[in-house]
Amino acid sequence: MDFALNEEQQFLQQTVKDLLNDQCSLEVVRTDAAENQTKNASVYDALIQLGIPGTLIGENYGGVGLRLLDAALIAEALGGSVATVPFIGSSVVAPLAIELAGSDEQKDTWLPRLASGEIICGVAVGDHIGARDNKPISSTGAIVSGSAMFAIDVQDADLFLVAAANGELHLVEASDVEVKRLYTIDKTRSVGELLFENARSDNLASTSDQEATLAKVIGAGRVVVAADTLGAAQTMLDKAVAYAGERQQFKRVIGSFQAVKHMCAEMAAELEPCRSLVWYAAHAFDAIPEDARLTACHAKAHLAEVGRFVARKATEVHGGMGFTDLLGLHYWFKRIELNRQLMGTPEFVRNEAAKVQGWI
Amino acid sequence: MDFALNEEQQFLQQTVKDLLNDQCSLEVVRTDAAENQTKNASVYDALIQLGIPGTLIGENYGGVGLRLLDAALIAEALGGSVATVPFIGSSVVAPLAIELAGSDEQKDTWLPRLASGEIICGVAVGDHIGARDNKPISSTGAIVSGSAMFAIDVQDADLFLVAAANGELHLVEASDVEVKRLYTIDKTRSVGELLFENARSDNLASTSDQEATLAKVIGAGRVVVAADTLGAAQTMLDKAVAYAGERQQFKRVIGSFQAVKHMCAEMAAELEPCRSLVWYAAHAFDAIPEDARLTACHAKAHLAEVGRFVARKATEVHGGMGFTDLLGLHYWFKRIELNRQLMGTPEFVRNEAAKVQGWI
Amino acid sequence: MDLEYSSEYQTFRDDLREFLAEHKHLSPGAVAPRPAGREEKKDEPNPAQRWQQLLIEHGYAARTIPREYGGFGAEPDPLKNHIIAEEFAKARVRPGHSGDNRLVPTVLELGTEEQKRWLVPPSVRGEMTWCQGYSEPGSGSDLASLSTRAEVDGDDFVINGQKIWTSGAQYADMMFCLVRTEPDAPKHQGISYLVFSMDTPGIEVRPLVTMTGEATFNEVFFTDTRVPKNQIIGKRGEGWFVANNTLKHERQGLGDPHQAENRFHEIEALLQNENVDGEPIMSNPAHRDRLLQLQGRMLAMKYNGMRVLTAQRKHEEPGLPRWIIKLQGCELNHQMAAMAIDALGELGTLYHRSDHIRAGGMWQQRFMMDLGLIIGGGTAQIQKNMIGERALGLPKEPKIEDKPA
Amino acid sequence: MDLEYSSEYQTFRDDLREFLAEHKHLSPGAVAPRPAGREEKKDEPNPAQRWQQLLIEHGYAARTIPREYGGFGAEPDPLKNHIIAEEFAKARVRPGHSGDNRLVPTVLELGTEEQKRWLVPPSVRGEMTWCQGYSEPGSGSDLASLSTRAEVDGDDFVINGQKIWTSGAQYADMMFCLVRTEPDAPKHQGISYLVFSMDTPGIEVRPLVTMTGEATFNEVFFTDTRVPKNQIIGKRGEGWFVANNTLKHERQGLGDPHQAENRFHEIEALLQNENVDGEPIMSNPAHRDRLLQLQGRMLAMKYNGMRVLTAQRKHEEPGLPRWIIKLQGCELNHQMAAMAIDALGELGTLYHRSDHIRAGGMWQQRFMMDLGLIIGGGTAQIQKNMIGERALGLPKEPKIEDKPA
Repeated sequence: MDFALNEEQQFLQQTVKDLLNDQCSLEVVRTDAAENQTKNASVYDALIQLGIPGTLIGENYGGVGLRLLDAALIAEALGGSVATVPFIGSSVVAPLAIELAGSDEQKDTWLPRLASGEIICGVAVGDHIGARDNKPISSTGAIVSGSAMFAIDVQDADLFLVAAANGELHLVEASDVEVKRLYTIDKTRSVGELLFENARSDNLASTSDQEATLAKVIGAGRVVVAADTLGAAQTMLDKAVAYAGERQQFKRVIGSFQAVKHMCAEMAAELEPCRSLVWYAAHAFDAIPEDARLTACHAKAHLAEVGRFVARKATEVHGGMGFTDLLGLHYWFKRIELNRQLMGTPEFVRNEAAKVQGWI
Repeated sequence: MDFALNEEQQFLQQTVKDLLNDQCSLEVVRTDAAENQTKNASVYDALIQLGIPGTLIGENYGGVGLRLLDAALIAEALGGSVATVPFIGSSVVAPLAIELAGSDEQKDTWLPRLASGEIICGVAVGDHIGARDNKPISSTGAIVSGSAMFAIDVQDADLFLVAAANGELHLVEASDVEVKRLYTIDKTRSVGELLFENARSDNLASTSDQEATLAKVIGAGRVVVAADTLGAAQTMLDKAVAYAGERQQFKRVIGSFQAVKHMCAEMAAELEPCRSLVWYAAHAFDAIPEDARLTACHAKAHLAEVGRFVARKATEVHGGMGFTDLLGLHYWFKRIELNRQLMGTPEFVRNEAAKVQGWI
Repeated sequence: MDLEYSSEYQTFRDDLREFLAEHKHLSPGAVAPRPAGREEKKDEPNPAQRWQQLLIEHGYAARTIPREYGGFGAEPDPLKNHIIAEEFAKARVRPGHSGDNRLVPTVLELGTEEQKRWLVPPSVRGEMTWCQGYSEPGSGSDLASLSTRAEVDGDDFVINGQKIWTSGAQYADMMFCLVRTEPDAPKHQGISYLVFSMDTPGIEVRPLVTMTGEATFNEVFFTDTRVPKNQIIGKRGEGWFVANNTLKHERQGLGDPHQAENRFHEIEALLQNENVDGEPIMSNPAHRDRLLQLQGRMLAMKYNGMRVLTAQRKHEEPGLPRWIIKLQGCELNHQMAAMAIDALGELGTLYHRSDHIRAGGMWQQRFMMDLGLIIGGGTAQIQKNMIGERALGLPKEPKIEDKPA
Repeated sequence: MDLEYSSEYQTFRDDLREFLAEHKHLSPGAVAPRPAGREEKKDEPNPAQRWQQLLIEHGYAARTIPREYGGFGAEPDPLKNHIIAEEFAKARVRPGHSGDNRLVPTVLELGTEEQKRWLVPPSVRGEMTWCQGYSEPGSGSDLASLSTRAEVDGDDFVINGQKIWTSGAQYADMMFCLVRTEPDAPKHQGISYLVFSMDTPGIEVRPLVTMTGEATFNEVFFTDTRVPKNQIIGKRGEGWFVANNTLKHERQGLGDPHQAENRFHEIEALLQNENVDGEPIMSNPAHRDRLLQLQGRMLAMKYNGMRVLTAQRKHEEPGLPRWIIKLQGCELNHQMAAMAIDALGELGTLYHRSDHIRAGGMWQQRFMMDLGLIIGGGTAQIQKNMIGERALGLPKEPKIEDKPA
């Protein structure tokens, strides 16, 4: 029994964190945001050098062959630096779906190119997570029509994974998709609306139960979104603690006031168990299938609640400065708020958790 | 526009408070609780001298002819002293029901005796507030059968008002009812199970819409329960503030620590607006019928939530002492907890509020 | 308890409605347009100023400002103020003002006759607009520790330092400002309250962008800014006490219960009109129960506001019901915005005029602005200190020391 | 990350299961019976003591206590402790003990050889039971301000004063107790740690009834109670540091995540089995969503507990994950009890063996006991101070002064 990260995992996460501290500073994020850039080419190139896009892709396809827990650790680092790069869709949900439901030919075609970072794959699963304003995706064989809201990792995407309303999983090349960017509060992430009009698709039909596959990859997505929130919230807490230890008012460091100290303590007390929840949910995907779907729902929902709490309290600890653009704290705040609603809102996934347990 | 108590109302409430401070001290409540006594004869006699049982009964029937706001102010005082006397059932719901739905003969028979305190009337409306373990009350003309849980003011009751499942309102004399006392956490209040087996009843059938009458008197009951919670919570807050201003730890009065001061401030900030909500809901019953039912639901539900918050935080401010029997704080804590569930739980009454507004 | 309005007030309201129906077309737009830059508006009265003048003549603006200083000269009557606010809001007509609700009462109470004549009439006419120079980067909750200095040089104060959170600094004609004039005095006794033109040489205004993405505030930098010595309100070193007058007026404005009620009804409509999988969100019991809990809080705050208004009308100190308004009101608004965002789900995150956006992203903007209001004008923590100490009588924290900053 | 148990632990678990199956019938009841009064149990080993002896022989009790002091003498292994706790709970068999998990480790670490031989073996055998004399009416959160005095008179300390919150004082053979022996020293340096028999003349035990209606605790009064000078653990004036050893052990026991999980499943069953208007409460979406929110919190705490256990197994300091357990665990339990009460509605208020009562009123009792635990053993406010200062490194409050009490 060893509920802990091993050395390789710690090293992996630290490597990504170091890279991001070095190359994806707040100034970089600020510039990207000002330019409406959600994919920073040089940061993404550096991540490609580390093999990050291939984290979950088998070595036989040129990937690293790691597991969802590793991907969650990477996502935590990305959230911690509000990094402006694709990951959750293109490097988690899409390769997992192809791996699980693709034919050998489909795998041969797409996985090596995803692993190498040569292509980016946007992901749209809106019809299965209670999204609004969709025109449900219909599919007839290898033709797909409809529209999908809040597809992720759409900027510069060459390929799109789209879940049809009937649960089928389709790959559609960019040339057959109209992509309308959606602008959210979070300027570090790429989301958009996809419009398909009799688009030619490559149906990932090698499995008999596409809906189970879909549920599984959505679960993986949820865990990784939760990990992203964990990282973002941890950064906000760290910044709040640091600020509380420096800022003086009434001739005292404000962290010596119980009101401020207790806000920090409450944040830490809420957030720290979330780390274990994310680890467990990711590990369950990898090794404890009977717990995977339920814990993915809970990781997503609970991190949404705790993330919002931390985002708000960390801002309050910073006083007026937290409310300005000067410290850039709001990039984390907004990433947490976007994560809250992605891949199923907390209300939606809790309801799904009730179904998973047969309560309804 | 005058959203305030007038002098008579302030005087009325102060008179009841003074009486209770004088005659219904914590020691009296303690003794009553030890003896399973939920109707203190001498306190009740003193209240009879003030005319309290007849608060809502017209002067032509020997009552004082006041209004629900006055009754709420009395309930607040009773809650503030965790007084061991009947009121909500016998002096609010029952007389209102007789007044609204009774024939002249029924009024002549019962109201003067209720006003004078000669008789006590227990009240059972369980079938209409989501109560459990009832055997629904059936009625055929002047015969009633079934059982009703959580009837209030049952100790020494001579008469019972019972709402049948079909919405009819029946008066049944004690000789025709089997009363089983129920023991709750709150030793200051009388609740019981009523068993009717082909009991002879006096049907309050003079109105064509008994269900509307029933809804109305349940609303009045809810406002008065909310007022009782308001009074109990205010006492807990007052005791917490006093304790925080006296108790020393670390060579400081604990109320000078932000942690304790802010708990007190949060209690006050939550509780004070509740006073206005209770006033408005009571006044709406008296004068703004279109708002009455909704605001009664909200007063009941919101006071349940705030009451629990204050009960818990006030106990925490007292530290270990709050957890002991020594200060008797728990009598207020438990009264608030019982009030929470009486006359419809917060979840139930919020759902009713949704129906009242046509949301469902 | 009587929630009817007496005939005096009913008549007042009827007259106002009639006035609005008749003159509404003269109003310069329902919502105040962003003022033009300072330099552009020096000519003759613009439509906003003419509208203000009309309102003053009828007693719907600057009501309680004495006539000799350009106001209507009525006795204070909170209920009439309330009716005015309600009716203008209902008619969606731009209300008038009283010059500046922080500066003008302060000058009237503590200024010299000369200062009153200089500052009040143009302010009331809308020809002289104001911004507030209080907060500094180093002094937020501990405002009295401010360090912007004003040293005497001949007939002038010479100001050096920096202010922050100055809303409207880029448009205002004038600033009222706290500066430290006696650096050796205890911190509350070394402050003076100055007024001066924003055109004074040595003032630089830089916009301060907030998390909403907009520059609602500014930073203002002073470099050897010279202000004549007679432009002080009150005595040297008494600025802290002069300023508390201003703060008192500002605090009352926050957390208006009608605003919360209006927001609530907007969310109610949102839940009824937005659908998920073909069902209105209102049919989702988790969202509905949350809405109902907010409704309970909102109603409690609304009635609490009526109670405060009644007390003010009777010239009574409202006490606790007033002390809690900022803390509870801002929190309630923030919670309501959060509820709206969550009900919208992913759509609730849209911003920047995105396709599919609902209500222009208003709920996100409010969610952030309300958090700013929870922090600004006395953080929630400072509010709780005040409630604990001033309303409940709990002791202050023991002081560490209290020497000059 | 590997949640499988290695073969060593699997074997350990299998052996334990086999042991329990074989010997379960010897256990003196699943739940510890209320101990008899002190005077009644002085004869030969009772069933509980024989059971304890059997467990020690097999290494399922007093595992890490050295053999020469009556224990099993194994190396510390938190995972085996965890397995023992889990299997005994699953089998509903009364577990063993290690004497007293506060006193025994303290004596082993800081006692003299003579004290170890005197105190540890009978404690481990269950023949010498303990109660703790720390808190006083005047010193709760500020424990170090305690004022029970022990003055030297000849070869004895003579104790006068009062303790409170002493659970088990009416049954215990012995007390370990903090007393002030150097009244002129700074408050943390004037305290000594004494052990003595509860039969010592001058001790009066009075039951302390709590809000649950039961006397879970006692007050203990000392009047010229004489304790030989050699019954001190550690040096005179060092009792505070000796006691911190004890507190450390106690704190770990609170907020067991398995307990929270078990409670959660009880509530889940309750919502499925109780009906309102013919529908199970689980079909009420407001209750269900609340249950799901609690499940998320519960799971997070459960896995956090696994993480702490892993760290302890590796002899690493778990840090923050451990610091937060008491605060979050007690709160979670309290919230779960509240949820169960609310799901039961009016029935949830029944108590005192009332008709119609559910689960014997357990949820009300837990609701109150959990509030007591939130307060006791370091209030939630003290916990937050500790998390802020020790785990996050924020500065302490400036001290007012620190002279002897």
